[in-house]
Amino acid sequence: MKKNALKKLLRHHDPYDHTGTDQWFTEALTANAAHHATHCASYEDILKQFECDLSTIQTVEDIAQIPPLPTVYFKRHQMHSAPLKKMVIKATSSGTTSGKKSMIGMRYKDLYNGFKMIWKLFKYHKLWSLKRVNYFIFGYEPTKHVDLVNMKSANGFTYVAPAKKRIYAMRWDNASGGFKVDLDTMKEGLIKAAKQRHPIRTIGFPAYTYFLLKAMQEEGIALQMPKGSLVTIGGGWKEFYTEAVDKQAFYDLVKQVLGIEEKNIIEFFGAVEHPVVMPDCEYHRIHVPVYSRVIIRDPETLEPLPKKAVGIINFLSPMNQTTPLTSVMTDDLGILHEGCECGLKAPWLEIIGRVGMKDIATCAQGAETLLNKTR
Amino acid sequence: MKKNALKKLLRHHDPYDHTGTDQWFTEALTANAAHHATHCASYEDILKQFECDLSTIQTVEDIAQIPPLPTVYFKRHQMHSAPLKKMVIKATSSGTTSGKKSMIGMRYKDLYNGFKMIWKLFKYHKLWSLKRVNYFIFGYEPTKHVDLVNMKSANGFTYVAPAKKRIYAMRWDNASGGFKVDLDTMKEGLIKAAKQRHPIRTIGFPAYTYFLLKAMQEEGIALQMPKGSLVTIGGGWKEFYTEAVDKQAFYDLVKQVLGIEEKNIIEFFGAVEHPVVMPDCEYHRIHVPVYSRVIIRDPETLEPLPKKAVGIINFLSPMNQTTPLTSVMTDDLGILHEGCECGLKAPWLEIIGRVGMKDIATCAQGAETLLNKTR
Amino acid sequence: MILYQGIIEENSQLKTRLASLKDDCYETLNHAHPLETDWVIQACNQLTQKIIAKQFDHIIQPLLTQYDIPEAHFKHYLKMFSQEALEQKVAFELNPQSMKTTTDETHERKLYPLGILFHIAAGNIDVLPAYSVIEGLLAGNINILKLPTGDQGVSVTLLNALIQIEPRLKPYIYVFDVPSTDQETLLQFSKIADAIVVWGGDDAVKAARVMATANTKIIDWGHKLSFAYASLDASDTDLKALAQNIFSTNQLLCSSAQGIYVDTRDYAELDRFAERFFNIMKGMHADYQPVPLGIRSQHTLELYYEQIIQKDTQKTIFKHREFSVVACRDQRLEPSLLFRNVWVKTLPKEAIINTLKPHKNHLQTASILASKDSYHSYQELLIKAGVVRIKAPNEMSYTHTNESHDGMLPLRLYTRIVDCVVPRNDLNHKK
Amino acid sequence: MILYQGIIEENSQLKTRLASLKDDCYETLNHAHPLETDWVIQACNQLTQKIIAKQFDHIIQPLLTQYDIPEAHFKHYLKMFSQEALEQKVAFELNPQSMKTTTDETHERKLYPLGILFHIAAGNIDVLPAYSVIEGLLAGNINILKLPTGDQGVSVTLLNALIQIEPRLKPYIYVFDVPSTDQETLLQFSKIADAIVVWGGDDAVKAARVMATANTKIIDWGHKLSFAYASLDASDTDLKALAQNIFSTNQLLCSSAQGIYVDTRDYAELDRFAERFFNIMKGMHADYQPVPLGIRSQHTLELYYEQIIQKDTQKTIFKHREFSVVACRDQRLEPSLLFRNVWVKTLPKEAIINTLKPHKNHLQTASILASKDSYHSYQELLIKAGVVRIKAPNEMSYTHTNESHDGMLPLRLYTRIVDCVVPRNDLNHKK
Repeated sequence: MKKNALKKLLRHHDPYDHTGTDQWFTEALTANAAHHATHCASYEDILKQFECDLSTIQTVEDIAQIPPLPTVYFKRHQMHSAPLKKMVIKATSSGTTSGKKSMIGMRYKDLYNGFKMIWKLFKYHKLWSLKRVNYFIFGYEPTKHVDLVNMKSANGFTYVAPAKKRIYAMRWDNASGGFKVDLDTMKEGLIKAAKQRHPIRTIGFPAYTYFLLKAMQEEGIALQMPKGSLVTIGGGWKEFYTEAVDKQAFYDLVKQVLGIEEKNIIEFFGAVEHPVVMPDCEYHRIHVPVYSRVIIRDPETLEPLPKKAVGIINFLSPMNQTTPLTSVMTDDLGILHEGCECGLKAPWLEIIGRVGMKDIATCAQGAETLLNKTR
Repeated sequence: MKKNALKKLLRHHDPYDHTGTDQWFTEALTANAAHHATHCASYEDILKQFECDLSTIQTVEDIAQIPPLPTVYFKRHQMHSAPLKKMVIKATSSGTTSGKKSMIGMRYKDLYNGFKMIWKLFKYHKLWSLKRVNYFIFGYEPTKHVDLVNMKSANGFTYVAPAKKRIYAMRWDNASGGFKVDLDTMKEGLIKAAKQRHPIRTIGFPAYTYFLLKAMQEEGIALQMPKGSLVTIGGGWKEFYTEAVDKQAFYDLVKQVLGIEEKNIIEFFGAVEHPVVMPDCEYHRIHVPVYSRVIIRDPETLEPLPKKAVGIINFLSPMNQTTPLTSVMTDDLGILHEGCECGLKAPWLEIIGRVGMKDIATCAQGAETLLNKTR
Repeated sequence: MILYQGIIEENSQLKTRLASLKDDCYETLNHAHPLETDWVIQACNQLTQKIIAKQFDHIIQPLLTQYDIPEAHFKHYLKMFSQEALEQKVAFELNPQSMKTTTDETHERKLYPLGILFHIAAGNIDVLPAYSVIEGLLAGNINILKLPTGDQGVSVTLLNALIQIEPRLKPYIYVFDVPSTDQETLLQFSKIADAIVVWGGDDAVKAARVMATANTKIIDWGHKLSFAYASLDASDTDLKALAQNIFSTNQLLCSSAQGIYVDTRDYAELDRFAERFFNIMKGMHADYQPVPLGIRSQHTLELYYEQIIQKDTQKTIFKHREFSVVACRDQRLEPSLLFRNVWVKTLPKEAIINTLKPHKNHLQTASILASKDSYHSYQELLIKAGVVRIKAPNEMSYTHTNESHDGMLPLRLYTRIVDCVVPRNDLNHKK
Repeated sequence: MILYQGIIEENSQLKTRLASLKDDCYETLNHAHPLETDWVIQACNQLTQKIIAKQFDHIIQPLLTQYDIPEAHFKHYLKMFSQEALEQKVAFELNPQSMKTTTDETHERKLYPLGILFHIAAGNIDVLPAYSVIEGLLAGNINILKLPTGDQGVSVTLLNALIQIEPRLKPYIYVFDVPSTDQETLLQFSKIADAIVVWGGDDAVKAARVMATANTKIIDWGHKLSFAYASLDASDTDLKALAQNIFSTNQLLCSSAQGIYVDTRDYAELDRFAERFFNIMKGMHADYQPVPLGIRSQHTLELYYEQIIQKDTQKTIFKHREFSVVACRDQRLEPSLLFRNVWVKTLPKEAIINTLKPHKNHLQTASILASKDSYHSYQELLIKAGVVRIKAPNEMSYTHTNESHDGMLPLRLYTRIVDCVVPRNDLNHKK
């Protein structure tokens, strides 16, 4: 019976209708937790350690009782409810200095459910299209050499509208055995695309997109992309933090260099440890889709906080049955808001930043390394 | 007319008959010097600088007038009487610490003459055979990756008798991109060969041969190789010097481990900068073949010395028409002797050692490097 | 920002300046009046006066706030740059009298600067890069300074202020803002320099060693670890003093206590000790400005993680909103989570050397919290293990007059002794 | 050969001894009586007496012959190990009095050994490895010595003789005969050691830097270059004195003159100067034992090569059977061909710093052959360029009492200053 809850959740017509899906979500979530507890002994141990009795979780208010696993746990332990060989995608999070990476698995079932989720969400955001587009991917060219979730998702995204051409910013270089950034080819491609009738879509790391556009701006390039062109960004917000690019400045830059309006810039918020994609609304707010619930927790006590309070972001989702991502505690601080000019009633998430002081300064030997490890 | 001198020299029936070939040698040598002077401007300059008039060289006593080029010259300068692309073999000498190598070229003509020389010499030493043998090569496996004269000569030598099998001590390793020493395979091969009826021939660096046999001796291995088996060594005497292996100890070791008699151990003396191969006699003396003349020069004045005196070894030969090896001053000290129990009348060469004190000790910075460079 | 012979410039001038740097340094050696220690001392003294007179509050005050440095501490540090303190430092470290040979008049021995120093500064405290240059100047050297990543301009401001006071320092100070990744430029600096003075973590030290040619000296002031050593009968007074160090430095300094080693083998006793220290911290934390929310959140997460894996580690965790004490079951010397998160570990006296000696040059300060009878034997063992400073618990991060730096005298390392024969002509005797 | 706590063993014991080395060193730190400088001094003094009494002639005499060291020089070196000389060395280098702070009784400052030194010896002179260990002992350290390749056993004999005299030195001396290629073993030594003391060429220094972890200090005594600087009016007396250094050291020492820089721009003058020096050498060479035939042959070849390429280099070559002087057209500081082959190059006074400073820490000794009026300005420029010893021409390789080593004091580098608070209990005052 509870298994049907996830199906119902995925079948629900409005991907932002929380009220209408709270119960299904709760049921799907406890079923997901139970599934992992059955197949993954260490997950079961943790439920026990925190005295979490799944049967007492009845309403959406109760889901906070499921002990969240911190992302650092996934980085330091491998934890799966399915054998490795059954996984079709083994996603690893990138960008940690210490080299520690989260290992997240997905099976066909998860992929299929994920597709249903994306179908609904993209439909809502009018991203599906039959018109052929030129893709500019600020990410890695697909290759057998590397296994990065960003690469997979960026490439998968090029099927949302049929591709005329795909140009990658990071291309595999056999000589060096690594990726090389090739922004020149991107630039030339963009200049050419502006003269054609096919819309373009850019995809990928905001930092690279920004660097290229900034360089083009300095060269005095101002293009007008074909109607229907989109700039999509996502997959790695850390770069954005450290470059401290003001979002509005970025939107203005896109408008000036590519002639694409702010409303046609779409950001996707996501995390390797959370199996739900979150496109922003036209006001660039990250509304939580029904496949996910967000709890903001007290930075000192980890107790759930009310709306508008700053705390650690805790994602909950029943979408992955391979790795226990049921309730995941991120390293990010955020605020959950209600009400948005775009009309969506689903709460929206404001990201404040990463825990830990940025550019922390210390001379205690080894501490830098340690701090990096925990980020 | 003079060109015929070299032909006559090569056609002479006795490769150790100096008296009978002195005049042809002298003519061939001056012709060779004239050839290089015509085709290589810097060689012509050197002849001029040393006021060497080739026309005054009439008898073998006069050949000392041709200015010898020190080997260091070939290491620091490229000097050829033919364009590089015409060369079929570009031999480089190995083993210098500083990385400086002599570049010696050979054309088809040189190779052909070289073959005629080897035909005569090997015939004299009864090395040609129609019986198939197992080759154990203490040298490099042939590969496109490296260009070492030792490798080429060792491999070429495996055609002197038809090969049943070839086992190499140094095999190319694709993983590391370099050669790896594999003495175990050699050892097993030798043990196996002792049980077969085909004779063996070992070829190559004396040091490696010695190490392997020593190791086998320590394991108590004593084999009896099939009749007609030969141990041939050569191509790199430096290793022998530093390990200070007494030659007799080496012969005894071969007898003990492989059951091969001392008279079936043949050493080849040679140098990259001298195009003549010198097999030793049954008393292990290096007799100078008619294709070569040796002058021992005063270590202080470079004037020619009489027999029995210690001095720097100067090789003269008309065998190479590509690089001016006409008269080459080696870095070795030696003595020229006359008379040998083997009956050969050709003088024989005793090698004393390399110039420069061995294991020279200094703390003046950079001096080590410098000293290595000149060796 | 670039500071080049008294001129402040944009980073875009790097290439131009790099091209002339070597020649300009050599020109100074050739023709400038050799740098006199007194110029530097007077300039520092005057700058100190100006700072006391609040002329530099616009840069000093934000620093004090950022690093939560009490005004009193700052005043103490400032005193290190007074004429009296610097004169004392030079006299103690260089001790020119000691160079005199009384036994032989045919030889002279004198200290000379190494010549040109290349300082690779670390980013932990913003005045340190300037301090390193001042030490280089006191020893008479030309100084090339690579600013740490994220430098906020304090060093350039201070060094430029010195030049304003004493323009003769101009050709002795060069500051560049080059990223650590620009190895090519760093290699150029190091080729010019007689010595690289490298501050920073192991990676920075190692990188300098790999980069520099053999004829470039490397003087490294690597990151260090400090800790407290306590017997079970440590007094409350001492524990409070230690907590004071931990609260006031946030454990960010090389000399801050990262944790407490306790002379026991008994985990139950260790846990009781940890709880006792936890309670002492609880009684004091209100006196200190709280650490930023981001940091607190990070600790909450880290300790929550520790809680999840507690079955495996058997650690006992005492957590307060603002700080924590964790009693561990291992003896490894390691940095704490910083910002008032203290580890407590067993370390019986007999195991001190074998446990700590492998950390050798990483060790710096220890405070000993013990009664009089055991104090000295602890001290001897800790010193043998490699500790170079034994301090009172509340003074672990307090620098005393004429203290060595990590066991060495910087000015000595920045100079060389030159032995000269007195030529016959001058001596008027000897064959 | 291995010397391990007073036991001489075969190299085959390496693995066994390596396995226990760290624990044995730590055991010494834990329980042995700290090494007293006086033990070392007394032992060295007694050993010196025995050597004077010819008890070690079987190893000493072959060395003197091999390196052509005059008996008088050897006696001079021997004096360096007398009680008086060593006491002077310790007093000068460590100068314990200078550690006393008069201003503050709340703090103590004392010198301690670093702990464990790993000496990587070079093979140039056979007693040097033992000398390095003795310096380590004088500073109170445990010493691990890696013998140079081709070591003939002199170091082990001498160090073992020291132990025979003073058995308390046993746990402070470990000698291993490990080839430089056995990086894994060397790494193990360096992990145990507080500092690597590396002797040898640039490659050895660089290898140590690359090998060592960041918390292992590296103290390098790299190879150096020395030379003479002469004005055209240099006296025959000075030139003869210089030739004496060249003949007697064969230019093999760091302090031997490799060549002569002449204060001129004129090649004709340079050639005349070279010929003059050549003639002076010619008048003296008969007084010295000839160099070995192999070496002479090598020079003959090298100079024959120079003759062939003379068109390009324009060098003027003065060659004698036993020595040579070559007047070059470049200014590069470089080793000579050694064994009495001297280069002569132009180096006008104004170019001294720009030409020599790039060699920075490779520079060691210079002798100045000039009249009184220019002598001091030459000296100042040479020192600024990085030279650390200015010697009389015949005394370039002569070590004076209390001389620094390449500008540094070894015992200082082998020790650390420890700053200790005097605990309240002991002090009986202060809050």
